[in-house]
Amino acid sequence: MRRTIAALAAVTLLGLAGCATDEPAAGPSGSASAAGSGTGEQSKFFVQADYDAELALLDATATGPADRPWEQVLNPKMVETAKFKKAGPHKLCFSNAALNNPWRQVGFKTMQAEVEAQGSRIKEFVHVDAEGKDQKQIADINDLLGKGCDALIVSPNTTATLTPAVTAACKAGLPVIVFDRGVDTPCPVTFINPIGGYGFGHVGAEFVSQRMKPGGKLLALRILPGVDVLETRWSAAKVAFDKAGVDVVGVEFTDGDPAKTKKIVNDYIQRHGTIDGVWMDAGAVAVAAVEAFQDAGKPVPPINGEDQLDFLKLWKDKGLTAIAPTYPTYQWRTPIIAALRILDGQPVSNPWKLPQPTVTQENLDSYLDLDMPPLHYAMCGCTDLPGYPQRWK
Amino acid sequence: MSDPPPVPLLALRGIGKAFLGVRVLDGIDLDVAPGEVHAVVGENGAGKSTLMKIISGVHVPDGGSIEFAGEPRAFRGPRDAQRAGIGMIHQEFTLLPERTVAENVHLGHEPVRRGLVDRRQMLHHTRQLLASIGESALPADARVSRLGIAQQQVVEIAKALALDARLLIMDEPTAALADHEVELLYGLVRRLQQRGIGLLYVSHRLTEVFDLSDRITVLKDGRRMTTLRTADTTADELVRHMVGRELSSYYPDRADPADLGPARLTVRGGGNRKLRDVDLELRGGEVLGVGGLQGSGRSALARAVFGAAPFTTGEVTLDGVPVRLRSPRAAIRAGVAYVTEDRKGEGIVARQSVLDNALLASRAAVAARSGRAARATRIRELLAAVRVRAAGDDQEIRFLSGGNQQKVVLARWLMLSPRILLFDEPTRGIDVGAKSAIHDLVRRLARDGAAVLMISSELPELLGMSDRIIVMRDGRIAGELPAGTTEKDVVALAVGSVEAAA
Amino acid sequence: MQTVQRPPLPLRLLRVRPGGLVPIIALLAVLLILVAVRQPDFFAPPSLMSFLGRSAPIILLAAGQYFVIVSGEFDLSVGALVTAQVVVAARLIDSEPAHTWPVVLLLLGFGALVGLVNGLITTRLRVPSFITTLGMLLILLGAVYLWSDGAPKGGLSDEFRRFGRWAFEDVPVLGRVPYALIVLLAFAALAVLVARSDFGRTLIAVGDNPRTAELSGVRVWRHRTIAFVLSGVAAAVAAILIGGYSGVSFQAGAGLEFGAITAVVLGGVALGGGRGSVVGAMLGALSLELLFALMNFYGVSGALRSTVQGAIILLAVAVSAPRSSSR
Amino acid sequence: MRALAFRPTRWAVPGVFVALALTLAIGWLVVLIDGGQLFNQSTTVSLLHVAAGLGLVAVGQTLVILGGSLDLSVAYVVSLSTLVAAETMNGSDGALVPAIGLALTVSAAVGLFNGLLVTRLRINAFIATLGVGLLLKGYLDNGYDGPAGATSPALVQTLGYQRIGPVPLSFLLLVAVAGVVWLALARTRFGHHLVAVGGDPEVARLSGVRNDRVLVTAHVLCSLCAGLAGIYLASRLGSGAPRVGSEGLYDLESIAAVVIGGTALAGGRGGVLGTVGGVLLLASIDAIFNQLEVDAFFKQVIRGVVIIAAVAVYARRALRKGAV
Repeated sequence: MRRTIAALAAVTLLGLAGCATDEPAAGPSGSASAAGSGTGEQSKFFVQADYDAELALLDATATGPADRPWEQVLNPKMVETAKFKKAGPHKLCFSNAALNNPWRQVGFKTMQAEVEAQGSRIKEFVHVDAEGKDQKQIADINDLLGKGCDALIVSPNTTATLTPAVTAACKAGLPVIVFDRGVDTPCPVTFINPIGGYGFGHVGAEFVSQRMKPGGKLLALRILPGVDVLETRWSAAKVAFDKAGVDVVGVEFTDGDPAKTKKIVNDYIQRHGTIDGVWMDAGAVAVAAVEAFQDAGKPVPPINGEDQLDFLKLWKDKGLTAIAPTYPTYQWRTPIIAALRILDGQPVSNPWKLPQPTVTQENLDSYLDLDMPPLHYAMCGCTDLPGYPQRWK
Repeated sequence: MSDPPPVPLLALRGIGKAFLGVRVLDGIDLDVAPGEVHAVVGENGAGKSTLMKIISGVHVPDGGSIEFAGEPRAFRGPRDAQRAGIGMIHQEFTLLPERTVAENVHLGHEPVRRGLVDRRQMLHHTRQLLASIGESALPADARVSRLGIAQQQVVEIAKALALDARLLIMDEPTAALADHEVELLYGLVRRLQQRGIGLLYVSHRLTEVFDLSDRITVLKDGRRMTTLRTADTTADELVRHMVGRELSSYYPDRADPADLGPARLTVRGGGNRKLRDVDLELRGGEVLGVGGLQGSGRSALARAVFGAAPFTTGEVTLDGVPVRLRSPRAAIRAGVAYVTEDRKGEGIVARQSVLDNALLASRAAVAARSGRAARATRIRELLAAVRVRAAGDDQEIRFLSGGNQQKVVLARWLMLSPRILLFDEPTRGIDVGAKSAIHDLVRRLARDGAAVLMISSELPELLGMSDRIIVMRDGRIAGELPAGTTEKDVVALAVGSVEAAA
Repeated sequence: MQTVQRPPLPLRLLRVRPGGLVPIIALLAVLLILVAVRQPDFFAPPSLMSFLGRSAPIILLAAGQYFVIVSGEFDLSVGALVTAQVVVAARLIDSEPAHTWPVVLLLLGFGALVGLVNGLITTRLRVPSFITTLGMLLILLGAVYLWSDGAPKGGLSDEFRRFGRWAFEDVPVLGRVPYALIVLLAFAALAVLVARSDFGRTLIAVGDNPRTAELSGVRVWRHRTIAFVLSGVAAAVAAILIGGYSGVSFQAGAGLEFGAITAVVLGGVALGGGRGSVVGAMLGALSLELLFALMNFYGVSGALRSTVQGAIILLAVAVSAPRSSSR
Repeated sequence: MRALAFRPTRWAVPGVFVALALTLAIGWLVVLIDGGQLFNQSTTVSLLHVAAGLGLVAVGQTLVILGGSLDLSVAYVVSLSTLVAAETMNGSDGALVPAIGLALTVSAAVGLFNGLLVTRLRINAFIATLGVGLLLKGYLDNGYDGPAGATSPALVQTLGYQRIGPVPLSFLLLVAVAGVVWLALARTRFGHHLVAVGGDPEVARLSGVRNDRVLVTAHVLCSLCAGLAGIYLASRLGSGAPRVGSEGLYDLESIAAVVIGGTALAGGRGGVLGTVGGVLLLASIDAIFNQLEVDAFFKQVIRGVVIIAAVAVYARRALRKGAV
């Protein structure tokens, strides 16, 4: 409640100040500097156990076809699904959090291709886009329950807030498959996602903190607050930085806006003379960050991006010191596969942990495909799917 | 001066008021007895409306005392005055077209039962009110936008009476009414009188004043000239008190018929929603006065010629050339200028500088090819010529006095050296000094060959300025009078003695 | 004209007149001082140049928005327009240098067209511009996402990006002068000329009192429509610079409409029209950008920025424009 | 003709309901052809849930717009309210009542602040509420990095998911609130005065209305409605969500719903019935396109067109009335 009172105070204070002085401008910024510089207190999303588990998974070996990572599983824990056995062809329903960024676009195209690849086994595939609105996705799920789906696939918009709806879906008796982001309930038959945020954040942070000069200044660029996938990435990176004693001079939110990113980086170069390392919780604005250094005539410090082709290309052309942990889009294939297995009554692993490859200097060339559009994700695992490559162009 | 009645309903003593340092009212005394109709007359700018607004609590006086129903009062807002029992009918309607009659009548004091507005009571009371003023035909639950002007005026009156007012102020109540509608108002006023309600009746129309009032107070330049018993006075005496003939000598000499040019503007069978078969000829060098009551079609005539509300029938020629002036822009480019009646709403651009205001029309209507430097010097000359007083031509015009604002508007048109000038109440709300200056200007323009059409409800001005006078009534030209005609002739034509008697 | 009690020039300059430049210049000065305290080398030519260069788009948008607002309207569609333009450009150019110039021209035309539509719907169909441009915002974003299936396609050629990204190297004294800055200066000069022109002056009159303007021969609807077109073109230029500066993305124009309106209001232009100067509007935009840079320098957490922005707006407006009505 | 001419305003059915009926009819047909079923239980429920959230905000927005003002801060008030409610409840039913009370109080306070900025400081409503919105946004971004608190289970079960037949409790809440506001507009002094202030402030003043007081009240009520929407969303989401308001575009969508409902943006004309119609129209478009699995982006285009078209139609009507 302190927060609320603070809010009231702030609002009224600013109100009074409205006819008085410049104070409020100073007020918030003062209190903010704590959050602004240094890594600040650990995110409340941080769960030590999960962290340890994920880091362990990084070195685990996957079971399943080596050439089909989307079917592989790390440390499988099989669950019975006989009760869901059902004669095909099936009607699969998918409640999608949003389609508002390239990652989800590539992923969804991959999923559609997978559905196509399954051919006659799927008689209908219903897709509903929640447009990034929690309340709409809740309504969507409820809506889908009335459509006689054989299985429900959910990619939640927000973990906590979608939990009630997913629980309700489980109660409805049809197999529920959650992927990408999780929910705070064990009721889904399986939760599919790659190793996850801690792994992503850790790999990037480790690399950058090792390669940057000791005692150097590091700038952390984040997309948004409050998205658990991103939160875990950051909290893992935090641990790594604190361990390595890296001086994190700033943690800024870019809203995934390249212009904003360049301005921020530019100002930080201004303010600190030099930035020796850049860590980011998603690749969307990696290119912009690199450009900021180039435009400022500074060497590009060790940096991490993601498996988006524009970054990989820049990396190769400019010979950056970089790494690209990934959050593979091939995970969008898995829910379809899982759904069909469940409807066949075959056991599936829950959680279904997918391997999470990292693009490094060594394997860079194997992922860099110059024929695909710049915002395409190398880790789509879609080369064998119908309609490749046009569908993704 | 007549002795005040025994128990005055309203007693004003030494009321004074100044706006931005300009004295508009000075030491006004006034009494109204219950059941009395007390007329207040005076030229425009004499301070009538201000006085009424003070009594109804809209303005707070700088000095003097208000006593209402025996107790001293200091109204802090319209609300107070209404609660005290003073109703006011403003010059412009104060009705919401989207709301019903009942809602309008009770706005600000809706009857409430158990926390809710009591619609039934509201309708009932409204019907009572309407009935009490003999208007039971008017539907209390009709939307005001569906009513005619006359009916709306009735609603205004009902609204003013709703808080069972004991004193009712009517500021130009007939201003918006067509002649036949005025009749209805007469009846109303008499009925109110019988109910012992005191009335303050402000009007330009002497006929009305004499028909209705018991006593008449004359204001001039913010002072009370006199108060007379209607029975004991005559129109001539009244007019003398109002204007004082001496002013007429100030008017510039008329044009010599010899040097009047050919017809510059002719209208044949012109008509539109507000005008019918208007035939008109305006010659270069002459000032054609247009008389008539408000709403008689005077302004409509000017607007029709200027293309703001164009003629839908008939033809117009300029200097013999047939023209169709469908928009102000077209008219301006054809050499027509129009000085509007509502200076604040249609004449000036309040927050812009004197210079921008003066250049508005030139910038809008004619290409700047003339060379902007040349234009700048020219406008400065003109502003000087019309003697605008301002703290520099970059001063915002809203800070200027009405007279100076009007001069700037004039300069705006002079920039275009128009062939035809239409003046609509050019000296309304302007101090005497500026008035005569503007009169001189108008005449000078005519001498330089322009054709001037001047609308005025100030008879002395109309008579003093015009070479010829046409009088409008109900959208028609009721008749034409030569220079040197009398006020009576004009009024007779304006009110249409025939109908007035009926 | 007789001039009465006219104060000497310096005094007149100091006189705080609503819509005047004094408040915004004061605000700008305060911000500059704060920067100087924290980040003296900000004023070193290179960094100053790059700052001005990157601020060019929002300044241009503010200039465009000025014309719309001073005529008594709103343009909420500029942000969406910028996004649309950048994405369209990327897809049409598709990293093909030869397409650069045709596409640039096309963008300018597209911007003008959108402005024209906004203007005509507002003036002819009498739809409040708030609604018109809000609808246009939804339409543009929806359409462009639809057209590119949700992810920007193709790419911008280096020729295209040059405008927003490259600079004239080793200019004496200044060091690097971004092309964006040149573009800005050119268009700013243009904007000032337009604002000073007969059109510009009468446009303010339209915003102040349309009736008077109409009766003085101004074609009000035409003026307002042109204002929208100007805003559209400004958005096009801004889009070219932004696309150049940071490449293609759907975030390119996010929130710029409110940024521009805020800047204009900071610059002392009255919402509802009839008051303010284009210079003020552009200075307003500059202060806003400076404010954000300042917050980076002082390490204000990204999250708190909007609070500071909100406070500044409310303060500035409460202080400088106490006359604006509640409409 | 005369009889018709004198038909009191409040009986007139807002045109939006005609549009709504048409949309539903056409939508039903198209969906049917597409092999779906528009009016099945679950779809209807979803539709009404979506309507409930937006509706509560829009009903409040109607009040300020009627008064000639505007509120762009509602989206953040919604988010704030979800957090205040959820954090106070903290998962226990015990704190239910105080939590709701507190959430509404906070919302009302914001409304009061808005109102004072608009009336006392005479700041243009657009910029004032935009500024306040930014203040709140900063506070939320800074103070929260994700959903916080937990809504009391009781509330989740009732307001969040309970329904009577196809009608969710939350929609009944909307109906109730709309009813109250309708009553307030039609049958209270405040309502009459508000419409007057929106229609013509000068006339209102001359008629003895206290304009400022009325406008401030309107702003407080508007924020209260937003707060209520927040409480509903908290019960729907099971926790407080710092970005639910802005993600939901409640600021612009509520204004859109209001104007589609026939309320004039300039104030003085319109009503809450139309707004509810507008909300249902937007929600129906949502539902229909969901059924047809039409691309969300296309839907957005349609929305834009609908908004402009609707207002254009009303503008035409107003024009014709003026001509008569």
